[in-house]
Amino acid sequence: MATHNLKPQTEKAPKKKNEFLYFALRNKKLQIGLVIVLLFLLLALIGPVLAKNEPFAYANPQGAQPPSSEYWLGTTFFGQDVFSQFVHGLRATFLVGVLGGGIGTFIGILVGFTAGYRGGIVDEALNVLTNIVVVIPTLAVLLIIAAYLEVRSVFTESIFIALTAWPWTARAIRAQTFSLRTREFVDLAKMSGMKSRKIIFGEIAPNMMSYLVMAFILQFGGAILNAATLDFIGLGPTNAISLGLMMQISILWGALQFGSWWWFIPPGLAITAIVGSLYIMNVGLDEIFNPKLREM
Amino acid sequence: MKRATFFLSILLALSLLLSACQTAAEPTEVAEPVDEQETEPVEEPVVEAPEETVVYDRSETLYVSGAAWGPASTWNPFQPGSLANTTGTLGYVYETLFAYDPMTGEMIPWLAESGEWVDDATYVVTLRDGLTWSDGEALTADDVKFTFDLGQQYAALWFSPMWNYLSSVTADSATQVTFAFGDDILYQEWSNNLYNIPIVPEHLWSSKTEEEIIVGANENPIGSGAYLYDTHAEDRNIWVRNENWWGIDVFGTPAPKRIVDIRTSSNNVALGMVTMGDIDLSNNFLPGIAELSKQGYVDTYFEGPPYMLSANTAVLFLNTTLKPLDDAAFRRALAFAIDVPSIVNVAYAQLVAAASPSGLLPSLSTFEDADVIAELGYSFDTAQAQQILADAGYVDIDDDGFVETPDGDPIELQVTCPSGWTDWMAAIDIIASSAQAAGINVQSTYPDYGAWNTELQSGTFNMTLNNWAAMSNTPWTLYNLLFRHPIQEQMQSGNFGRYDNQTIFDLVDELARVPMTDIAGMQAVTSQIQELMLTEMPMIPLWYNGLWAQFSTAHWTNWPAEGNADNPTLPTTWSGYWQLGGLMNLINLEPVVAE
Amino acid sequence: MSLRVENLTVYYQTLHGDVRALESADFAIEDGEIMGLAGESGCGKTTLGNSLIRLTPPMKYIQGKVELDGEKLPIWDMEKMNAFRYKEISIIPQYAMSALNPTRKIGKMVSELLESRKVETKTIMPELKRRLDLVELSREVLGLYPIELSGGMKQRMVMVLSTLLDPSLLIADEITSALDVSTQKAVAEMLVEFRDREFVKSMIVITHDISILYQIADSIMVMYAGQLAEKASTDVIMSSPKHPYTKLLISSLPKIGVKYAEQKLAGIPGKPPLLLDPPTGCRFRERCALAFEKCVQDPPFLEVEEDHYVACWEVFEKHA
Amino acid sequence: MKRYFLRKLLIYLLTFFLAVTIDWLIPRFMPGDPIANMLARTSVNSNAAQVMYEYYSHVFGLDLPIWQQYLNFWGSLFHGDLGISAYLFPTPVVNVLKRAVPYDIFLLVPSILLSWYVGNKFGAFAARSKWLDNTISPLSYVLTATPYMWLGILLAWFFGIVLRIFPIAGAYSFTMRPTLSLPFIGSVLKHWFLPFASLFLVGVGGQAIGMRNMIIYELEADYSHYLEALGAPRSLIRKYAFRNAILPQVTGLALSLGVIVAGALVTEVVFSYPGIGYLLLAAIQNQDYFLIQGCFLFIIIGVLIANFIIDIVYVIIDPRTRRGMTGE
Repeated sequence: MATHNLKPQTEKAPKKKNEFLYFALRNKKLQIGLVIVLLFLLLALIGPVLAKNEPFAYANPQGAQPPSSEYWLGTTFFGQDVFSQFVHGLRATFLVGVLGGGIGTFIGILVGFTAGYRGGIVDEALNVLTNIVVVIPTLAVLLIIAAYLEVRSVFTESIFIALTAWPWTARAIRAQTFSLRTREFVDLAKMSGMKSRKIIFGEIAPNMMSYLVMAFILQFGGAILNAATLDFIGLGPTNAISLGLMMQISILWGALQFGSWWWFIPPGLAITAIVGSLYIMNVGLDEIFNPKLREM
Repeated sequence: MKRATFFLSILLALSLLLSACQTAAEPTEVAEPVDEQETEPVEEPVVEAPEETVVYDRSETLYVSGAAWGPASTWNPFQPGSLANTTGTLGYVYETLFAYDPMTGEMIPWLAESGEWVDDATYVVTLRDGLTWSDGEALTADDVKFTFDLGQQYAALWFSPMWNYLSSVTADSATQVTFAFGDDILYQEWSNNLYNIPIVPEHLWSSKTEEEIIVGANENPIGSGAYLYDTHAEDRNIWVRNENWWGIDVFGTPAPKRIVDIRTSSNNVALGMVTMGDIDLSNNFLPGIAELSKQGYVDTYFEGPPYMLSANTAVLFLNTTLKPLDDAAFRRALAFAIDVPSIVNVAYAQLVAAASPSGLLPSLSTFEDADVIAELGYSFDTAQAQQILADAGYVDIDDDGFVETPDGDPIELQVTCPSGWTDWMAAIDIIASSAQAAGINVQSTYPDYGAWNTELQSGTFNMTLNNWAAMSNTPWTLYNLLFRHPIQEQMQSGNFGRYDNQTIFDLVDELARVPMTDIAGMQAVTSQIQELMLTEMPMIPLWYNGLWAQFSTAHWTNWPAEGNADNPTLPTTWSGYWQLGGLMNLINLEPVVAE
Repeated sequence: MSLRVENLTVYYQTLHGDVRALESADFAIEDGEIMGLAGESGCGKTTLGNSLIRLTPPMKYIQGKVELDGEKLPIWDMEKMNAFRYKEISIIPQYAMSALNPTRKIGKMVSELLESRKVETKTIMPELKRRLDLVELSREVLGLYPIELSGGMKQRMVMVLSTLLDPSLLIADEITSALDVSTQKAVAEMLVEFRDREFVKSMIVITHDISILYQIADSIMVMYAGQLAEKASTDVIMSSPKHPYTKLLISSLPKIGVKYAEQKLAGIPGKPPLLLDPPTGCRFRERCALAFEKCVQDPPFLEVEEDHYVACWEVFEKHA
Repeated sequence: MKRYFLRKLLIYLLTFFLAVTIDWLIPRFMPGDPIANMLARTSVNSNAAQVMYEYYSHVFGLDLPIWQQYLNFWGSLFHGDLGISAYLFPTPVVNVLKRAVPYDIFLLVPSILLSWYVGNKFGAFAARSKWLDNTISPLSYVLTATPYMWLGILLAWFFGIVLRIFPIAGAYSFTMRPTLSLPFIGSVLKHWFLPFASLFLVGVGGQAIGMRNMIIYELEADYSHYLEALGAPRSLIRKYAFRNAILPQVTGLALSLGVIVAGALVTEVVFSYPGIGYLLLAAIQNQDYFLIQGCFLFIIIGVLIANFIIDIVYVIIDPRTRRGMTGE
């Protein structure tokens, strides 16, 4: 620890929360990212209400048409309302993000904590497991699993994404737990004979909140990207619209050749914007939680 | 860091070289038949044709696409249809005794000069003179006998069941073969087989093992046809004209010196290439062709809707083992409820035509009973559908907008098609919504192809689309698919709805036994079948899938088109269509002479 | 007069406001003097040490001037200071264990550093070797990576490196705290040796551990909560400290070698005030038994006896 | 160090075993019947269909008891025999893979190495000043956030459809036969460029970010502060920081391999570039067990080998592990 890792800060432990707020309100990156994500979230929530047509309804007899006052994002080759598909797709995207990201983070935390906290054999075992899952290329597994699932819902998709995405979270958490578990307050807790679960969640977890939040955000983004890829290959949910699926269909139906940019640009753009903002939010948070980066 | 960049460039060059050589060495990579010994390595194309320049001469090369489903893997002419990624194995290389012209409905003598029934149980084929294999050997009656005998020898060959009624094949002379038959001869199947069984050279095939014959890859096929195997890669098969093809004097010389059969990964690739004139003939199903055709980017058979000839019938199979689909009235109501016009106009943007209730292709309209159709036929009519439902006691009890069964059970049916088959997905969406409009709760779902196929064959679906009956010279082909029997655990190739009705089964078998020449006899049976079919509605013919064909006149002209008398053929490269006039099309094409 | 510090004030910038870690420090160090700088952790010792050589954000120069051998040090200017660093003023940091680039052979790192300071490695090599011998490091270490050295070895390596250019002032920050008692002693004695051999003119030895200072320091300066409390020769501080805080410090001085960081001044009730907007006046007064109304004013740091500086109203009263 | 390698090796072996088993399991316990798909559409009467079905099942060894299939799988695996492809029947899977692999090497190796190199340079550059940081970093974040296929689509659309300067499908022109001639190589490169570009760009983003963060971390490390205190110039300090930051970046590369491979899969799909990814998709769509297993195995083995190479490289460049400490 460099000397100027402020003494007052360590002293101000109780004030942590409002300190967080304090920095948060001053961190451009966090704000920009948050705003963008929230905008899309809002769109996902109210969009379907605004949409005049069902995503799959053949609204426009003229087939593919550029954006207009009638169809805000134009229509697909079949005259389906792109806007409607887009907003419904957004919903699916956020759902996957929350479910997949959430579950992934949870597993990661569980494994990471236990490994880091217990150490010894448990650690070794979990470590091996982690390394194995890390090495196996996620998408390849997802492809195969997805390919053989008869009925695929957003939910199952999320689960499988989560099952392959947790390792690096586990690693980060493990490392953190390691360093934390050697701190005095844990020893104290130990001496006062607390249950280890209690120690983990009562003592260590709070000190790692920042990590958990950031881990979740990254998982969230990762899940969205993975889902998009699966959907694009046509292995996503078979009975729901999604941004990836939109891209796939637009390509299959010659959107490129007919120059129907309004069909394949929005979905990808949305994904990029959301995931990008998530990442940038993450940097913001990192700066907030980690004073070292603040000076940069 | 300098080193890094240097190292990198080396690697680049290396991997480039690697893949280039790899592709160059392609043909040697071709699979061996399942057992490893006797590997006759294929000559490197460059070596094989040294005068060949790197870039093919456009003016004598025909680029086609839409026939191959995947990379070429087998040149075995006996391979079942869905494996025939190498279109032309049967057609370019191997030939049949007869061809069939769906335009005129006539059998065209091909290897055979003539063939006739000397009596009810004896069929005599006379071969043309001077038939040769591409290796110079003569093609004789012995080859024909050898080929047909294989069916007797190996049950796993698709045409083997023919031997249930075929009793012997004898080569009377170099050019004459006599087929002797036993009891209940399936004349229809026989005539169908005449233009589907490829004749293979005895002098090369007699040494093959059973496995090689049935499932062998047979690379470097030696046939009698108009084209020779040149080379192939992941995404293309290349054929060169057989300059001493026996047929040149008989039919004329095929125009393209070389045919590059491109396998496009996805429709959009083909679409791009055909609009840019990089592909001369695309048999892919391409969205929006109607539009492009109007704008003159591509040509199609018809100037206006449906633009395409009809290739096969898309039929909605109903699982007749389930309530309420086991009720004929309900099925009929469904037939009226489905909004076929929208399918044609929206899902296909007018690229297809609505199907006749008989399910028969226009080319077989002779076998349609107009009166029966007029009396029992159906068309999109929601009110009518609702009427039928009401009469049959299907009413909406809990007013959720959907009817319940007469005994009050709610109805919820799934209509399926493979996920990713976008045109069909669109179609079943319309089926579902229009059925709902009539008060029948139908939902559309898209399982994966595999899952769908399993449901289809094991009969666990409710309603699903299928179009597996190939274009044919006889209505029997379709009805044989629709009413495939006996009903088994797995229905692999027909009657997926497991409609069990002995009367109609007997009729189909009876039809099979009517000689092809006895048109009236056939019509008698078909009209009975149609009457039963339309009253029972075990499945619902909806529309004709098109013989997708869009072509560019940038490099080749005189394409088949409505009213083009100079080329009355099918503009297709699909497997199984070469004997249906596809090859004649190649002969009729004319290169654009660059001035 | 080697070092003269006048009214030096350095704060830490935090978004809550300034943390007043060093409040108007006035003191001087004679040539050849080893001055110990003592006080509880967080009292500003290190701040003082750093501000003399490497004043980086969030540290903020407020005011005051620093003269070294009569030359004014531009401590507020990272770039200008480079001219003086290493050559005039150098430091053995607290973190000596991790002060060496882990992925460079020590010898290579040294020469790269020297070259960057426009010093011919060749010319200085012999001297370097001599000094390695002096601190009993085999010359092989130059061919090794830091990870291959023990903690003590690294410590000594850093000492040699930091003093290689014979700076006028050396700041030794907590250099013993990471070591076991026996090595502590050795290291401490080396510091003295360095001074005697005039590798360095004068020294500021920052430590928790007064016992060490007792062994090596000529004078001791005690800090409390960012303010100078008292400075005098070691004996005086030990025998007759004046500032109440120093008194407590000395009285509660346990057996040799125990560090204050560990037992939080058991004797003294209460904790030091937060340096974020601290109370004006003597910052010790809350804990001071003798505190009286005057203590609400800032006490100056006055020489009450020869070379004996104190900042305490109570003391002034006495001498008045 | 020995222990370190043995440990790694053990993990890799375990991974391999597990992967192979999963690989073998998944298809067999999921719905769908490859033979049925293969014989679908062959319109012969029911009995004949049955005969054919049995015949083919036998050819594929699917008529054996499960446990025996598993053992045979391992057995033939060690003879480099991955069975026969159903979709490319009767081509042995190995041959199918052999044709695809070069394209993957050709696509992956350059894009990985280049993006790693360039990305690190950029990242280090970004860490120089707030200004650079605020321009380069956001860009990098957007790049990593871009779904591979979307970037691919955009490139294809812009360069392929709008500008018409790059082909958007295949590995070389349809009008050419493979020879080692200039025009052919040119055509190969032209087809290679766009897929390469989309992999490269996304990669650069990720690497840049990684490096940027590492550098900032290293610049705050004790040895950096010490050098500052001794008046060392910024250039030297930054040089050291970069050297130290590179190491975690190497391990980072190993971890990101899986993602990159995944990216390659979809990119190949977008540009119908005949590599493993493209093959795998086709295999899946055609329910080709054996081909799927082959592709998956190949990917696994590839990634494992790559990881191992990286481990070795790491040991070589990092003195701490090289001098006999374990690099964990």
